Amino acid sequence: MTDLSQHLLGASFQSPVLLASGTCGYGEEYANLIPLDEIGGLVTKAVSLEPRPGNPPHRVAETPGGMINAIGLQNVGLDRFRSEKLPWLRNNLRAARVLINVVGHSAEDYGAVVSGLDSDDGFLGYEINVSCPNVKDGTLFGVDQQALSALVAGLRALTERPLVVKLTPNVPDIGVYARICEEAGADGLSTINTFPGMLIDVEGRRPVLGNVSGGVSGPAILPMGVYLTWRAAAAVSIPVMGIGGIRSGSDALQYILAGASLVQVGTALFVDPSAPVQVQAGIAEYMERHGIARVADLVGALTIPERE
Amino acid sequence: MTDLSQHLLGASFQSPVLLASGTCGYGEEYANLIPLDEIGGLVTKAVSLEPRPGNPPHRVAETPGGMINAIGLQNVGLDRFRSEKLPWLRNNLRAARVLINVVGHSAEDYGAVVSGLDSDDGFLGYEINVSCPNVKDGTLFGVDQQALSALVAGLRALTERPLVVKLTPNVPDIGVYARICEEAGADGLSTINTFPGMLIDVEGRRPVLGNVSGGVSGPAILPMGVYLTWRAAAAVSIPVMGIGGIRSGSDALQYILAGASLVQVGTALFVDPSAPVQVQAGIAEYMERHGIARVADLVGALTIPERE
Amino acid sequence: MSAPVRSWGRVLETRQAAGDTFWIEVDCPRIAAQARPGQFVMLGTGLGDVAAPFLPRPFSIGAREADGRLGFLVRVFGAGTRRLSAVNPGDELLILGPLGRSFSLPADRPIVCLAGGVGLAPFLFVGADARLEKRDVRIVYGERTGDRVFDPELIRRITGVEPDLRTEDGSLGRRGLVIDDLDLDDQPQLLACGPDPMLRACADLALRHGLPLQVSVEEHMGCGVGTCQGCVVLSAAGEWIKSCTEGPVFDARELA
Amino acid sequence: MSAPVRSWGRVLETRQAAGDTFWIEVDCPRIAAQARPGQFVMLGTGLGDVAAPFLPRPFSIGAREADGRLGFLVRVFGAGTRRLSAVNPGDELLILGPLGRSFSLPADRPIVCLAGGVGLAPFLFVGADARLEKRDVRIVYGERTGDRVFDPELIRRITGVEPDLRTEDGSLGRRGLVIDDLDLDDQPQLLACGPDPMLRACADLALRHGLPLQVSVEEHMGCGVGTCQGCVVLSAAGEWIKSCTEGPVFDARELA
Ligand SMILES: Cc1cc2nc3c(=O)[nH]c(=O)nc-3n(C[C@H](O)[C@H](O)[C@H](O)COP(=O)(O)OP(=O)(O)OC[C@H]3O[C@@H](n4cnc5c(N)ncnc54)[C@H](O)[C@@H]3O)c2cc1C
Ligand SMILES: Cc1cc2nc3c(=O)[nH]c(=O)nc-3n(C[C@H](O)[C@H](O)[C@H](O)COP(=O)(O)OP(=O)(O)OC[C@H]3O[C@@H](n4cnc5c(N)ncnc54)[C@H](O)[C@@H]3O)c2cc1C
Ligand SMILES: Cc1cc2nc3c(=O)[nH]c(=O)nc-3n(C[C@H](O)[C@H](O)[C@H](O)COP(=O)(O)O)c2cc1C
Ligand SMILES: Cc1cc2nc3c(=O)[nH]c(=O)nc-3n(C[C@H](O)[C@H](O)[C@H](O)COP(=O)(O)O)c2cc1C
Ligand code: FES
Ligand code: FES
Repeated sequence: MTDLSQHLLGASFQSPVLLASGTCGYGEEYANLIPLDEIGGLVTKAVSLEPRPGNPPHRVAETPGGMINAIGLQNVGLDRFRSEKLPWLRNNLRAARVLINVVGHSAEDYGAVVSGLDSDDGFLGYEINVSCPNVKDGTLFGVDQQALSALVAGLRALTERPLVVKLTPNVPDIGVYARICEEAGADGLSTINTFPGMLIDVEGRRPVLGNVSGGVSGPAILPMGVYLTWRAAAAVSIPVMGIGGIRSGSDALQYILAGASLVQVGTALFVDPSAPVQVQAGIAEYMERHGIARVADLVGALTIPERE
Repeated sequence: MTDLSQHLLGASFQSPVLLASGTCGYGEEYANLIPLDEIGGLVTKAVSLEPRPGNPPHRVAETPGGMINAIGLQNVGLDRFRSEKLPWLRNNLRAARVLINVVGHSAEDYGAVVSGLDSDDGFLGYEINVSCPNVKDGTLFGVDQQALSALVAGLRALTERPLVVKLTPNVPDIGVYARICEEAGADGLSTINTFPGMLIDVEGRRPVLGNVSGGVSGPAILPMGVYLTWRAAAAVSIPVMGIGGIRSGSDALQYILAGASLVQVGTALFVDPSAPVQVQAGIAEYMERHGIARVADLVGALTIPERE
Repeated sequence: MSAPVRSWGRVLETRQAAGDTFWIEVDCPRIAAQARPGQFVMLGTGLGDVAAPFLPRPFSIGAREADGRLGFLVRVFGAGTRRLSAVNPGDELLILGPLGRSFSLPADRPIVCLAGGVGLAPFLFVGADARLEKRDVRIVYGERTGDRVFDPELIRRITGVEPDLRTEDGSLGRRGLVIDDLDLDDQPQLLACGPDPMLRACADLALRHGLPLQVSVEEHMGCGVGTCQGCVVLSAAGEWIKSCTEGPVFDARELA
Repeated sequence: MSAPVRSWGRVLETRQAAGDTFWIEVDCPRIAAQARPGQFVMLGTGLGDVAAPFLPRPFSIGAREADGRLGFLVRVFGAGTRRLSAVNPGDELLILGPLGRSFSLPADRPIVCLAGGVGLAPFLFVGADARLEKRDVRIVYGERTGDRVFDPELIRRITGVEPDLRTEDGSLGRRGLVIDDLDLDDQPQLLACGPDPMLRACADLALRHGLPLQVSVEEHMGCGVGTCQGCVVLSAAGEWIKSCTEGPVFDARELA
């Protein structure tokens, strides 16, 4: 039997496959369809200090090879997350690791969510979302180097739990932002969030999405995600989670070979809830066929040809 | 009969549909397959001061809903472009407008190409490529605000011909770069070039492309292109050409409604050389059906819903 | 609510039921076993390729047979429904369902279904089920033009009910809308499914006559199971609520 | 060179010719009229959807019939060839061709085709044409294993030539490679198509025996017509040259 486990962020993951934030709710909704406790883990829908109402519909639509969404981080807010959502995760997941995706309008907001959660049980750490393109201030921290550094350093002081920062693809050099997070004390990175995009209803001459623009995800962004993961992983020594368009073991292996220690499956869940199990099986099949004992042996194991 | 013509950059375009740089060579290669003189025009493959050898293969591959390329701006260089390529364009295109895509390692390089061409006949103006992700210094000017401003101002001083700047999608706020170009004297903008991406041959554990990374184009990037065109067009009053994933009249109309005065068709040519004619026909059909007299009436004609 | 199942289903039969509308029967016993009228499924082609429908599309369950067969009414709207409508017997579709809340049918009232366009789909199932239970059920079905009308013979075959047909151009059935000239004296339970303006007109009608109304709404969906928050509609309380799990069937008074 | 044509072609017949290999006949008279052995086409599904092959794929012309029919050998390699291999009679494919340079066959030498794997495809056309012109043509055809061997009966039917078959595992034909145990005493013109290492071995063989060799190369392609510079191979002079217009057939001495 191939060993799919990975050890990082001070914990062991039984497989490198997690579910991406915003695509698996708070776990419970998929409990009948996905054997959640048999995969690596999941990242919750973003949690903010106050509940957020989200954007008007339409909130999702298909794009060529992918989808666009502008949910607007609709969520129940910190208090109800703690009282209604976290208990389910605590009580139902034994082996799968839980990261809580955190958003805020200000550094104080982020801090309040982390502080508010930190003494609870039922999760491993945080994924700090500085890269949501669907709310007005969503990528503020993600593109402003000073603000990002201060945000991460501030959160670092508030928690001993693993702190993973989810980066935006929307910058000239993601390596710079990766290093800023590492230096400010982040334990890991997630690459990438969605790309800003827009669809127009040509007949109605209006945007398809209620929020006008949204974030593009799915297979369409796979090559961008692999590239940005490769660049981010090369820039830092903390682990990176690869995200974007993964729907097979081979897609996941592209990220892993590019330097990702874990991967997250998002949009593919909507197409087929068995996607994470298929991705896991695909990785295992590959490892068996190539006689590879541990996932860690594949992380970053890409041969870059010499150039004259 | 619907009138597809557009008047801008001091010239009239018989249709808003052009062929995108790098996907139609120097025109001649497609002469038997595309009625070049019946479309809006074309943008040549990049021309640099010296010939460039380009990147090792593989140079192209398919990605989900699109393709990735790392040609490396292989081109014959200024002198042979003038002696071998430009004459064909001059002699064969009467109604279609020609823009010459220009690249350089330095501002001097760009300047030398523009000066070297300026007194020739057979083309309307320049598309300044500051956004190629497939060569080492390709996006240097595209992401550095000072360098971009100086480059455009420098070229402005060298030519009276229309100067269009082709922007990179790879920045937090494309509007900033759009305004810099306008202020430095650009006559128009092209949005967008390809997105940096990477594909990995999982079995061989090496990059698919000889250049390791490349630029992603095709339908996969359509929603990003529409968004960035909308943002760029909103930031400036010079005309914008919309580019990215266009393969139908309806795709082109998304760009036009978002604010593009012209559009360019790239990757779709490889799928079907009749793409530009199909796009043109699709726009005409729409205009007839909606009783719209001129393309200009559709440019930016998007209704953005009010938000409480 | 029952637990939704993910299952590949083999297409058994397809037939064109109007110019742009197809009736597709799929073998899917695990979902059929649980289905209730008003529920829907997400119908897709799986992860194999990225052609539309890349995301699965929501479809009302139009029929459920004892042999495990499900029937869907698929009208071509865009690229996704064009591909789905072109499936052939033997093809496999990926199906997630049954999803959402079903109609709740009070025992003491006759049922009047107000169907606009593809809004007919759930009422085929309602009609068939109600007839099985020997209930009084009427299907009032409207289309803009006659060429869009779902084959009335097929409606009769599926439901055993004779549809009260209306077209706006009068080319088939009575000229007019589904809310015109209704006999509501027996204080029926109204059910409505169709375009938004029609649902609003139905709500007015129900209000005027003091009749209970349940509506089935349509909104773009991502997951279909309540995780993505993609499918919201505005509640009477002014909140965005998920139509995939709170709906698609709502009491008309719950919505804004 | 003739001017390439863009044309939809109707699939007339498909048959499985080996485990993962299909023979597909398409009606495409405008391209067939011009085709010469060694040329290729770009085969795709058009702009309608984005499933692989979104970009068309290059295929050697495997046969050309007087009635306007083209034959292609399609081996499943990845997602694009999987979809292409699964077409059915009646389906339409978008075809761009004929493309590239053909083999040039000197009148004064017999012809020996060295075919590795799908490299067989162009030699079906070469063989059929050479037989028509009553020329002496031999087809040496190698595969790794027997289950991959393209139906020899079909090769005979298409070309009228009895292939000299080799497999590395010896399960069909002679055990060994296409360059093993060849009778080259009649100073033939060598033609080769197959994987890179095989082409290099053929070049060595030609050099050793002082025989002329033309090779057909495979490189990823974008446009197929010389505009994109996507398909380059290294020339003997150390330059990247386009295999779609300068090739795919090269004199072996032109390449690095
Ligand atoms: C609960 C429910 C039940 C439905 N039942 C039926 C039915 O039985 N028969 C039938 O023909 N149609 C039904 N529809 C509508 C059907 O889902 C849409 O026509 C279909 O999604 C359109 O997809 P498309 O790719 O053809 O259109 P496109 O416009 O090309 O689709 C683009 C995007 O918009 C979304 N979209 C567009 N229109 C709708 C819509 N009306 N509802 C949801 N998403 C939409 C698609 O999911 C996709 O993401 C139902 C919708 C819902 C929500
Ligand atoms: C001139 C020429 C003639 C050919 N003739 C035949 C033939 O007669 N029969 C046959 O079965 N095959 C032939 N091939 C190879 C065939 O084109 C590839 O097997 C096919 O492109 C693979 O596509 P895929 O989607 O299945 O593979 P994938 O690996 O999934 O394709 C991914 C990408 O790589 C490219 N690619 C991968 N392998 C090749 C390759 N060998 N050549 C070109 N592009 C490649 C594809 O175009 C695509 O962009 C020929 C190739 C060339 C260049
Ligand atoms: C409907 C939807 C909602 C999302 N919500 C969040 C979110 O709340 N927080 C976050 O960090 N990312 C969010 N994302 C981004 C995903 O976590 C992921 O980064 C992105 O979708 C790319 O991965 P994919 O292509 O596998 O979907 C969301 C994505 C989708 C499609
Ligand atoms: C093979 C290839 C070569 C390209 N070469 C150039 C180039 O030389 N200069 C340039 O500005 N853009 C170049 N581009 C980018 C295109 O002009 C266009 O901006 C991009 O492909 C997006 O449009 P599309 O999706 O319609 O292809 C190239 C694109 C491709 C696919
Ligand atoms: S469709 Fe995802 S929550 Fe309703
Ligand atoms: S494939 Fe485009 S130049 Fe050869």
